[in-house]
Amino acid sequence: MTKTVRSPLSLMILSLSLVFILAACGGTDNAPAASNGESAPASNSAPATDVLPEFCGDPSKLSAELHFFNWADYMDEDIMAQFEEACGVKVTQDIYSSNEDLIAKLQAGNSGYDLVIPSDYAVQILINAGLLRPLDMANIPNVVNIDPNLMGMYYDPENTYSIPYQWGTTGIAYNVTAYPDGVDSWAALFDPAQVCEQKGFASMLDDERESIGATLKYLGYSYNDTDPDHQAQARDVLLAQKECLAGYNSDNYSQTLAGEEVMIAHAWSGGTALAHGENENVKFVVPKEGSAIYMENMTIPADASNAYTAEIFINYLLSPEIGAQLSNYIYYFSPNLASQPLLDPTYHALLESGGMVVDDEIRSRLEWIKRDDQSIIFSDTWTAVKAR
Amino acid sequence: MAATFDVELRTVTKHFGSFTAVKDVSLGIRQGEFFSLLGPSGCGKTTNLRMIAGFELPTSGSILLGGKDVSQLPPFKRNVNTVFQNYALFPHLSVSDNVAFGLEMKGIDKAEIAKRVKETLEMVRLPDSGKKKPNQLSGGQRQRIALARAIVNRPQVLLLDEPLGALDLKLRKAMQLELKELQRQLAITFVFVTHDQEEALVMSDRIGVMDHGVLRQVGTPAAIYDRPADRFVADFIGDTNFLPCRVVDHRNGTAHVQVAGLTMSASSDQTLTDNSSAYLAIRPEKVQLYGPDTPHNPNEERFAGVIVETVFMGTDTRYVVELAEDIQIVVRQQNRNIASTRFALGQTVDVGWETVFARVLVS
Amino acid sequence: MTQRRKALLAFLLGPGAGWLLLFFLLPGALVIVYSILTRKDGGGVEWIVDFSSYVKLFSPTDGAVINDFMVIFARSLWWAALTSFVCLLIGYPLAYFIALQPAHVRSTYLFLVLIPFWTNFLVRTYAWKFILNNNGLLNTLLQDWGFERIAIINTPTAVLIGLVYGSLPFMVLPLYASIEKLDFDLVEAAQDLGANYLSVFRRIILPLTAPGIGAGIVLVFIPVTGQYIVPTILGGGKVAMLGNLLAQQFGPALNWPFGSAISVIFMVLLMAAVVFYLRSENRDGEAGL
Amino acid sequence: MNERQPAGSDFLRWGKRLLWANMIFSFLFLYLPIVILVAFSFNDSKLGARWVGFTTQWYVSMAQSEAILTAMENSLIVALASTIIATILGTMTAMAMERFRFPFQRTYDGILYLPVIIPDIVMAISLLAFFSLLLGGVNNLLGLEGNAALRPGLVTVIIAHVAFNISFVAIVVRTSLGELDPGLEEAAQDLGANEWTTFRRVTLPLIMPGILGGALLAFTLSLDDFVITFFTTGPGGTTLPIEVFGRIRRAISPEINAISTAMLLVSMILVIVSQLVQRRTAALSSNSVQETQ
Repeated sequence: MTKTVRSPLSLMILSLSLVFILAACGGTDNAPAASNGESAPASNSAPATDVLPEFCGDPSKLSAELHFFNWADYMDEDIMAQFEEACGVKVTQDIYSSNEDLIAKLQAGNSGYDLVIPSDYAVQILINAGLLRPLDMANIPNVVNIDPNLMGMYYDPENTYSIPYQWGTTGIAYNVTAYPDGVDSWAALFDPAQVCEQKGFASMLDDERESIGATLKYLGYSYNDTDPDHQAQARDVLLAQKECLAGYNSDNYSQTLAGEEVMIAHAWSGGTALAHGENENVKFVVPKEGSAIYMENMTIPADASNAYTAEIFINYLLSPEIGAQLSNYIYYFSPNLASQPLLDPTYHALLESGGMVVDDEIRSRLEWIKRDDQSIIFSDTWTAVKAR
Repeated sequence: MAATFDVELRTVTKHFGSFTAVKDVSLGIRQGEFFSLLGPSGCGKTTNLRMIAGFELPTSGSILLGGKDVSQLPPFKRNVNTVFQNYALFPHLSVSDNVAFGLEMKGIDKAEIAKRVKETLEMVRLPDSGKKKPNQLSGGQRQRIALARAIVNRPQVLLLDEPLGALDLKLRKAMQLELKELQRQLAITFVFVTHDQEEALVMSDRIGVMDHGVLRQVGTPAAIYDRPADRFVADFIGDTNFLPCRVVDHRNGTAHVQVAGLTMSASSDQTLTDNSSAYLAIRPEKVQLYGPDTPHNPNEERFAGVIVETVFMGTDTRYVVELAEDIQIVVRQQNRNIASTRFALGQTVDVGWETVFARVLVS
Repeated sequence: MTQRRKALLAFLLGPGAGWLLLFFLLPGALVIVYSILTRKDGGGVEWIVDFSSYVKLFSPTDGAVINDFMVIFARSLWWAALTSFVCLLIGYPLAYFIALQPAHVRSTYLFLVLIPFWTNFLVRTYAWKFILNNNGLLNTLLQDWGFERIAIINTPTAVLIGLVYGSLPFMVLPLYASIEKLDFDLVEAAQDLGANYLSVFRRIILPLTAPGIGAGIVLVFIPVTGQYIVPTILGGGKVAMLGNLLAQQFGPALNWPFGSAISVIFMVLLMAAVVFYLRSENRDGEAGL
Repeated sequence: MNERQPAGSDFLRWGKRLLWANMIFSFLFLYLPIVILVAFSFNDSKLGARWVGFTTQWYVSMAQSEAILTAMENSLIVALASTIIATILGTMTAMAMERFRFPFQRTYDGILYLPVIIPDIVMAISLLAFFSLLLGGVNNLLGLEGNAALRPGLVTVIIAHVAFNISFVAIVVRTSLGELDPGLEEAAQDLGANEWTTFRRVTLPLIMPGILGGALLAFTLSLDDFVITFFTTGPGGTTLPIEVFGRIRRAISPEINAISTAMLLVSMILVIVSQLVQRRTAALSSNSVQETQ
């Protein structure tokens, strides 16, 4: 009788652990499969080699898998499935939630990713650290579809390493029921008298570069000013503002805006578009003092194993149809001019009514967030704001 | 060196850090013997038992079971079983499973196990308790199950670590007899650890008295009682009068000593030195009280004294007699006579004893 | 010890110790090394020895009476202490209640305590935000019943609710473990000796369950000091705790040496507390023998 | 029934009521957010700030998202594998700590507490650096390149989770072992059981509650870990907390509530199954457990 005591439990544990050890190995040990498939695309989903569409490039150079490291909700999963269908390349996507996380992983090396989407300043850091690989533009003919005005930015003047993916602006999101006459200045957030009219219903981005940068703009300085006196001024403005804030929020501000938990918020255009789609009272403005622009870019890590396939996939994303499909899914600003005519009509209407459209005049007031050796002062200022 | 002894300890010493629990103990226990290790708590008797069982390893010396050196063997490779002080019954197993445990370990087939478990439960007179859990039993029942769990294995030696300590007096008395009877039936060597001298005297074939890790004396209950080897043994077992004395002379195991000016004769096994100080030990019940004009017994020495205390104790009466200043002796007299003939407080009496019962002990 | 015992010890201790050495101590030692290296702009470290991170940690900060970092340290410790206290206040009677139940329902209660913790912490914390928001469940109900709505979100109260919520089972489980093995005969013995309920609790039950209280406090206090999600979501991110400071240094600031230095000091502090706790526990144990 | 209780009185009844009230309050407190998130997983609003209407579309879109399904699968693999390994190693460690004396034991005791007190982010960063060194070294040594090279992934995540979970399990199991009468183990050895049989037949069944407690704690911690997982994982190794953390950057969508509800269900089923198995085992090992006295 005692023999039977042990067996069910120990058998269960034994079999469970076996299953999961096997599964765990299967989950990561895809390297052999991938290397086998390097000479020929995976057979089951892909058509025969000779009939692959032209955009799939040279089938003999395609890998079976592509490891894509991206922001969350920043890619239509259907597009990855369509690409697999057409070219036989399985795109696996993993997600990160800050540039710094991405930088840390690439810096450690051997990350295994073939395609990553860093923001502007992060591209610069990665280039300087030698962590990106020059793109072979011969494989990316669709780059001509990109708005020339968005090419050649400071962080990669020749677009050697990066091609724009999506972009946006920073500004103020407000609720027209609280601001019937609209908002046009940072003073609405930084003048204590004005912000305290919305005491407990105003929020700032929880981002040291954005919030201090906006304050610096309000004070008439550059978004990137590292002068200690100017930083001290900005700190005092932020501390004075703090008691009237609901808080600092750079995560679900679109939700608090739509739910009217806050009536005015320091926000990014992308999230505000989302909020406006849900609650049309939420509008966006780039303040007259000026604000910041950001751009996410497609880049290939220096140690990527499947660079060619990544370039083919970049080219695929830049085609007018796929570009439009992407914009219709994520509702950010697309740099893809060729896709504009194919966009969902509501896309433009939404950006229009939400006040998110960027014309040349607005564009002239926007500044890139840049990072250099002095930028560390932003962290100290931010610590002071949060500590006190 | 064939198996003259079932259990043999050869110059066994055990240190725990800087503490010496057992010091240079040598001991042989014969097959089928009921042997008790007796001593106050902390004397090393339990450590000795645990070394025989294999729970502790001797720091030096060796332990032999049936003539085979087992000093370094783990407990499960020794053919001994233990009845633990707190019984150590497995709370998650039923009574039968507890009793069957050791047999299962030997890989005996199930039918045989069932049979022997049943037999053994009957032997300890708890035939219907098999399905119960240990915590459903009373203390005495648990004690029997612990015993059953050990004897069912027919070990070469059964070790018992104060197994009766947790039982009430009446139950303990009954169990003492039962244990003794069981041992006779099974003819297994029992090594029994106890601090209760009476228990040891009642049950044992031989007793080993321990103190501070040292084995003081080994012998039959009568030998230990009547001829204690040293002052500790005399003191620990039974009551004893210790009269401080000076050795006058000694020869062939007989000595003359001076106790406060009185010269007394006594026997001794110890090495004595003339003119050294020692104690004369005499058990209260060996001392006889006499009225002033009782005839003299030639084997006895007699001394005059005054009764300074009497306590009636039922079967006997305890008197304290002052022989000289600061020299008092306790005397126990059986109450065979009617009350009127008993001695009274303040009465002058003679005390006398046979010299063989008086022992000179140096230490 | 015999060879056999030694081999057994090596078998038992070896795999765990090897694992910890290779995948915890060795990497952990890197943090100590990082803390005395030079910051590399853009993340990571330059392999040049530099103690400036420690200097910075203890230097006065501009425009403040007390160094900002020390304020954050002190705040974290204060919040951790407050959370432990409230968890103890709710958790002790809960654990006591569970321990009084019949054996077969006790494990059900314990699972009920644990089950909420199998949803993502972030999601649970956001659920509290739904409840406490200005237009959230609580205020909607209050308004429906004709009360004023109360501003609770983005206040210290909301943070405390979130912290207590996130830590409660870590208090209840060890408390339950020690109350469950409490010998209730002792309670009767004390009552027999004339102790009233309050003094029975204070003189008998409390001291006997002290190890559980200690373990619970260790398990609640330590993680709370490193918390950064709750203050951000429920407190509006208005005040930083140690966890925020660390996340900032390894994140946006990309100042790995400074982040490492903060961790080193923080861990030395906590380790001292744990050693003190273990010592006192051992002493109790010996006294009990 | 063995309702243990000190002698009754008015005071006691009053105290019992207080205990009941606290219990009800505690469970309301614990389950209110869970009820909210389950309810909102059926809310027909993308941003889910207000109740709009009933829908099951979030479950449909969840079930259709390969990313979410992969993440759920990864989370369960990591949590189960790391729990099993950590429970075994942690129990062995606890046995060694509780039943043996060895040099530097106090120091090792302290080291066991370190993973409990180290902030997540610190352990994460140090493991990131360490695994990159380790895997890089192995790749160089074996000449592995390109897609054949060893990469961080679920295996490295499991290794990292085991590293912090060993301590939690060891601490919990030690408590159980400490309360176990060592005499029972001696009794088993005395009856001829060797060390392994003694463990299997006596120690294990008696400390099983402690081991289960430790395993549950490990499972909970592993399932919820974001920071260490993120920094030790690699391509194809996204777990649910990473997915959720990333998505929350934009909004906490009802889809996330749907995922959470689903995970809650999966975990509960796992526990119920393990409970049932345990009950069945207990029932087999003995006739129903009754306690008297």
